[in-house]
Amino acid sequence: MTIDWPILSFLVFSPLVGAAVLLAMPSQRMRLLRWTAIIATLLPLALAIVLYIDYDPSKPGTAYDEQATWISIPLDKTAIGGEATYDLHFDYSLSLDGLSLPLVLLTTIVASMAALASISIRKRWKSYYFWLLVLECGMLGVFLARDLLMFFIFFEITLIPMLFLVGIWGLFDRERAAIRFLLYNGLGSAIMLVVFVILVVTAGFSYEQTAAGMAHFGYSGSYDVIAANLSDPQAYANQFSQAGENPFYLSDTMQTVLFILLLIAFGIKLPIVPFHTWMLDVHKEAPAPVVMIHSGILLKMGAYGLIRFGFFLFPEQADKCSTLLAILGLINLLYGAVIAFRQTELRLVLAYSSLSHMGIVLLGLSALNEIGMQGAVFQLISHGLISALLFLLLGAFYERTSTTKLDELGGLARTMPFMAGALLAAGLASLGLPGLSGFVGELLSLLGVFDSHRVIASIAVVGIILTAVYVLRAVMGVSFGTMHPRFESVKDARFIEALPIVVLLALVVLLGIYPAFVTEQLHHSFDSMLQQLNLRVGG
Amino acid sequence: MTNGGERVNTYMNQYIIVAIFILLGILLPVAALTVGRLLRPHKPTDPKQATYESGNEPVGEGQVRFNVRYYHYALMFVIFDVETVFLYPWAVAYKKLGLFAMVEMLLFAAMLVLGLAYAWKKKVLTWNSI
Amino acid sequence: MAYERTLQSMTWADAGHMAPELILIAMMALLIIVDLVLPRRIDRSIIGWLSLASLIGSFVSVVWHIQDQADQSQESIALGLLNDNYRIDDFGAMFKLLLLTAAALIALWSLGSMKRGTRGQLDHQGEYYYLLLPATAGAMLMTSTGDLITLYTGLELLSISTYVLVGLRTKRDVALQAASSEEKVSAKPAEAAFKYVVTGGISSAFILFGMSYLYGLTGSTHVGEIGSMLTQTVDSFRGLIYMAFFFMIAGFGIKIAAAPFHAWAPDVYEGAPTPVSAFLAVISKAAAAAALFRLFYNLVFPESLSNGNTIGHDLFRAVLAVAACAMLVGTLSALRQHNMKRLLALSGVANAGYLIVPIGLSFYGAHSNNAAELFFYAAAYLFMNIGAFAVLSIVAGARDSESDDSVQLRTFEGLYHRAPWTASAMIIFVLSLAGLPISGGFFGKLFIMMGAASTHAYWLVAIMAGSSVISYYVYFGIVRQMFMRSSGDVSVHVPAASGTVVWLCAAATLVLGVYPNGLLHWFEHVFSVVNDLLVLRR
Amino acid sequence: MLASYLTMAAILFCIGLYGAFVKRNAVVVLLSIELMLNAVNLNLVAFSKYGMIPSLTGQVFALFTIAVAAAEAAVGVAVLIALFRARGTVKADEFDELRR
Amino acid sequence: MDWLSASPVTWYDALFVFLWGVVLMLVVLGFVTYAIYFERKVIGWMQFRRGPNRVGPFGLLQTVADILKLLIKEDTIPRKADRLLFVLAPVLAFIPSFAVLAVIPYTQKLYFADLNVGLLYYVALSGISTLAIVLGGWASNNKYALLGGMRSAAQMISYEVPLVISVTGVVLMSGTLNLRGIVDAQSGGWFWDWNFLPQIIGFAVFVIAAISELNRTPFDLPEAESELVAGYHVEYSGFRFAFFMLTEYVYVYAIAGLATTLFLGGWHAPAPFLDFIPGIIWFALKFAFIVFFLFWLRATLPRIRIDQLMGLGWKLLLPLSLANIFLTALFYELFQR
Repeated sequence: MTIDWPILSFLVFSPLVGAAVLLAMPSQRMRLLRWTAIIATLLPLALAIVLYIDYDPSKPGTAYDEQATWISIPLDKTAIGGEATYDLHFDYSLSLDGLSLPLVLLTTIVASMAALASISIRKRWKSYYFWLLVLECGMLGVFLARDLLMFFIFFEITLIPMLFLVGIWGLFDRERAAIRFLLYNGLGSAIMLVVFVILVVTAGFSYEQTAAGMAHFGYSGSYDVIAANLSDPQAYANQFSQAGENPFYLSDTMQTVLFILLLIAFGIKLPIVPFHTWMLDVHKEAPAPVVMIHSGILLKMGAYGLIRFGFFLFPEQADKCSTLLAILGLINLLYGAVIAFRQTELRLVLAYSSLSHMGIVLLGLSALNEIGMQGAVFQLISHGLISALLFLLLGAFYERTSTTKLDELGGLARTMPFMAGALLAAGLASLGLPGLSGFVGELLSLLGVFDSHRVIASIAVVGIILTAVYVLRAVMGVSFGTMHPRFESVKDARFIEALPIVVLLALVVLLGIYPAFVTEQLHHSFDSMLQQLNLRVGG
Repeated sequence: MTNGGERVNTYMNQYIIVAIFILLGILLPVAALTVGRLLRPHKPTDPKQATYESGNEPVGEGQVRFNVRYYHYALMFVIFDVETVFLYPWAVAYKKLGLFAMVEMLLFAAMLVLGLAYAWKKKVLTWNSI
Repeated sequence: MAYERTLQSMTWADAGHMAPELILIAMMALLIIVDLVLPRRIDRSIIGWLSLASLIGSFVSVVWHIQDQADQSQESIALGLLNDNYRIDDFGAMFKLLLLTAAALIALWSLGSMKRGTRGQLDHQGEYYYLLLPATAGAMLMTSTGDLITLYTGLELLSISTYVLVGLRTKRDVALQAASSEEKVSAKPAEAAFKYVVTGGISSAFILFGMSYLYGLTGSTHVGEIGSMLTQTVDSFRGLIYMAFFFMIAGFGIKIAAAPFHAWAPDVYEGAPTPVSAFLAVISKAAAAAALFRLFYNLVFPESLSNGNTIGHDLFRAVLAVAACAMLVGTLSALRQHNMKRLLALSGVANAGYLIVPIGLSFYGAHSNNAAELFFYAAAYLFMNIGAFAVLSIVAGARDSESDDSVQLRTFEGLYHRAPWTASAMIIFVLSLAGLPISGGFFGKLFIMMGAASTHAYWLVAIMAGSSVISYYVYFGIVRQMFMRSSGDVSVHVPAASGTVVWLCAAATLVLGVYPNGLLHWFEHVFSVVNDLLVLRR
Repeated sequence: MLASYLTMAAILFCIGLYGAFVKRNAVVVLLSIELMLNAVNLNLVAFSKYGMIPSLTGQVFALFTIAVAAAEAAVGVAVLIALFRARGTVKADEFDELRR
Repeated sequence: MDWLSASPVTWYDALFVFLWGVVLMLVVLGFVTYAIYFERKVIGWMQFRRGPNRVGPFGLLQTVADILKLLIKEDTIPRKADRLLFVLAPVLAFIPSFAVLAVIPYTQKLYFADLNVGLLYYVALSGISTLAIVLGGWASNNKYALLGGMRSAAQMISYEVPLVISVTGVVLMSGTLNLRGIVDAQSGGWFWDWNFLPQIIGFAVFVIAAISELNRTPFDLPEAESELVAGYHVEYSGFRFAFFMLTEYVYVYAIAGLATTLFLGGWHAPAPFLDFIPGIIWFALKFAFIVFFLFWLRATLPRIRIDQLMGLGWKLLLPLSLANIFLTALFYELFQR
């Protein structure tokens, strides 16, 4: 089936339609606003499902590729002589491949679930849902954009809604959390922007002879052009010049610098350990549905960017740094696990667990082989679902008990059997119980790493064990043990709460028993990159 | 006046005359006052050296704060006096310049007259007290 | 090489070409008379509307000129009036459009925020409106000069008019003055004006001092001639040439309020009536930047091309250093600022840094659209800054407690609850100022960064990005006040004219952010470096 | 000859600059600025006679400078008068109301 | 005389000019001495008095005696005065008054400096005297003196503007600022070729403004005894006071010379057939007439009020003088082009 209408644009901007409708509504009608928002998130979900079903990995990319000239500025020609045409080119370019597809689906799912879970929001519903939908638009754009500028813009677009969502609807110290979020991520995206700008004016430069004998020069922000130029030894970017008369040359050192800058930029988002403090604040202060999105999707954007721009564009440099990456991943994994073990608050346990799991992603990536990469991406998806589920539950508990302290919570399985059960299941998935999605991601990642960094992989296993310990400690502590008397009367989940729980849980199980659901799609995306790598490193 | 260099020199020489006149202007008072010093008596007393105030004891500072109006006039003067810097060269060259130059100068003067009218209307030109 | 200036008088045709400026000046004269003749009781808004109309008229005549040129020939030819003292070319025309837009917006907004009977009303309403015109004309003059004398004249016409504008008192100032029981009464506008006069005077002196050396070395004040002469004399007078240009950079730095020459800006902006602050922030900066651009392009660039001489490169680097300094100092010092006007002034300092980056970037095959970068950023800055100032005046206008000077950051407290639409517009301006997409400010910065990167000034790219990030904190403070604080008690009344300006600016900022192509395409279509920027004597 | 003019002008300029920054009396500050502008005029006129390429332009420039400087001084004094009326002093370091 | 036209200038040349300068100075001093005498006589005569008639024949030595008196009179400087400025002021007042005389031409041959910007030079230098008067008023540290000084400064700057603008018409007609050139441009044989008729408005403004610049009646407010005791020189005595006085009369000389040059055709005879009489005589006659005119006014007109004075200057003379320029230019465009 071929879809000949711009489905990707529809997908990306459909949340905005909902947002626009919301704006027109009276701000006091809470139910109306809520249902509109939920429906608005279902729209992209439906589109994403259609895409997922329709996408055929055997002929990647061709069907879903939307391009239009967005910005095309003619550079001044009289200054140079007027024999050629020059322009600066940024495209409106959306494209789908095996890497983005699962993430898009994940985004739509988690966003819908978050919208459903937003019943705990008590004030200013209109703005809340508005920003939520804008956020979704930004996230979808990030995964689909195939132009550097587009990517950057969507990346930035996610900042503003998050700023408001954390800053207005968060807990007590919300403003501080919001500003830290903004500053850290702003720093990350600024670094990213620097790299992108440099890429556009070097690797983005291309030269072609047009039909009429006129030459055409231009800078392009297109991902494909840049990727092609970087991998093409004949391109300007790779032409070393003695006297520096080639302004487009990107030296090896420069490329490494760019890769490391990208690592930092996306590492802040991911987050990699020294840059993770902002993320704890957000986890601690933001309202539960926002944390679902944050932990479930926003962190994945970092990993996605790292893969797409770091690994795909600079495979050689990634290879050079792979040990460093692996060590970073290991540190993330162990540090997160150890600190999580010592936390007394469920929120923070889960926050550090996110950190720890992102370490696994990094480890998988550092393997630089197909299995490791697949593991990493699978881990992204799986953790997206699991952490969304965990924070959803956390929010539900918090709403009922007004606390997330481990020593105050306890024995909730008695009054809330359904939710406690779900929590247990999610916890088990998180610690990597076979049959649930977490297991597949961790297994594949570690298998990949074993191929390239044996020692590190061995140590990582320790981290996995630690994970099991802290997750069980937390989950058991909440569900079983002695119950505080004031929790006697709390009620179990309502339908509207149970729905997302069930959906997410089902997906976790589905991925656990049928991982090919994702890996099938991923398969083709990594091919070209690994080929490239082998070509350059091996040859 | 045979060549340019000499003309320039003659031109400069006229200023030597001016300088001599200024010198004379300085010399006369200096000489006269010096001569006067030899001739006149010098017997200062306190009452003689007191500030004159119609025979009364001087009250307060002698350098009293004067009306701000004087500044207004100074401002007006600065503006209009500088106008002449442009008027004179224009007038000298007028016969070579033609009608448009007149229009230009008319505009220039009109601006200034506008300023004058403004000051007039804002009662800057009206003198009251002191 | 010395040439005798032939006496060249102005002709009617020349007057036609100078119509945009002449309209403004003539209307100013007319309005002065109208103001003098009208009885006191009549509201001076009429003068405001008339001066708005003349700004629009001037705008139309510039557009007409561009169109006329386009009709006549494929490549528009620049005209040099009065011995090339005055250049009618597309570079100038474009910037004139920008300046006139800004001035018109400011005039319109003033009609709302300084309405008779409000606390924003000026003591001298008539003067305010008709002084906007010569100030704008001076700025326009600066953008199309081919000669140092003309440049200086334009600069001073702008400066002197703004000195007066800064010193105008509003009813609020008078009320504050009456209310304060201290011996020293409030004199903020006058104080600001005095500070501006002093710094402005110093800056003119610097610029002139630099110019005088350039004249001495080349025997001409015509920029094209100086440029070509400099390449010849450069070896023998290195020191003097450096000195001349450093003085000029410093002088223009003061005018543009780029750090380290920015110390006056917060004080002056704070004391001046808010629309005047916006005028200084936008029009003065843009005009000075355009003038500096043309100057550098004509004077320094030819020299930097010739091999072996490095003065040009050093000077470009000096401009970049000032730019970098301005960005960093502006943002860093804005961090601790709680007074909105001062905050916007410091943000203006940072933006001045961005604005002058294209001037310092070298110009070669791989990077040739410095002018477009400058123009686009100036346009984006215009809308976001005027918008932000207009919102500030609306918010401050709502507050009438007499002991408070009402431009503190906390005035914005809970603005979203009091005036959601205004707050939303402010969000757009703040995003644009911070350089976040999708806004004109973002693209402006992006293009400048691209320019810097393509000339391999990576350090500058890093500073630009870094200062943007720091500025997030600054601007977040405003957002925090507006959206995350509970409602303030004072209701906000949005005057129709001010509201219109806010929304026009917001819309323009968004349009520049979503579709920057339009403006840039147009600019590149009309403008060509050789014809419109180089002042060659024919 | 030229060098002495230039030196003189530079000295005047520096004195003016010093005065503009250091002097406490606002009138003196304005005077200092005028001094700087006059230093420029001296430069211009000297260059127009003894410069690399002597030309009349320098004198024309000086005329413009004088006129504009006069206007600037007029506005400066006017502003100072307004300030004096409000504050009752011309001491520049007592103009400290802003930034408080 | 074609002074110093040879170059380079030798010390001998300079000494020569210097000596001629001294001669001029003596002439001027003589003029001042007898102008004062003459003034008193004229006024006396107009008021049916005799004027000075005791010292010397017909009282001719009266002024000499007055000067001698001033010379040997004790010179007091008030304790609170700013000594340096106090001493400087009269000197500063006198220097420009004498220096302006350098540019006034007496005949085709008899002149001192032949500046091509002579008129501008005159205007520029004469402005300095204002400064001296303010200085004197300020340095005295006396309320009367200060107010008198400020008043006279206000008056002088107010009338300087119409004065300099009123002569622009003359400049326009002759196309030069050189005073000899201006006189030459008035040659035509008949007196109606002189500037005063074509430039009648300019001439009127010039005369009025000039009288005011001279601080003479009816514009002698700075020295209005009844209001200000004595004006800016209230604290001055002896020869310092004499120098202020001297300055005033030297300016009378200068203005009379200037008016003759600018408007009355300088050394030209009023009719061609009178050309046989030497130019110097004509010059002297015209000069004397103007001087007499000044004295005549003093005897005839009352002093006007200060508000009237300032109003007259700014509201009438200034617009009138500006209009005069453009009328002249327009006339030139219409009829002479």
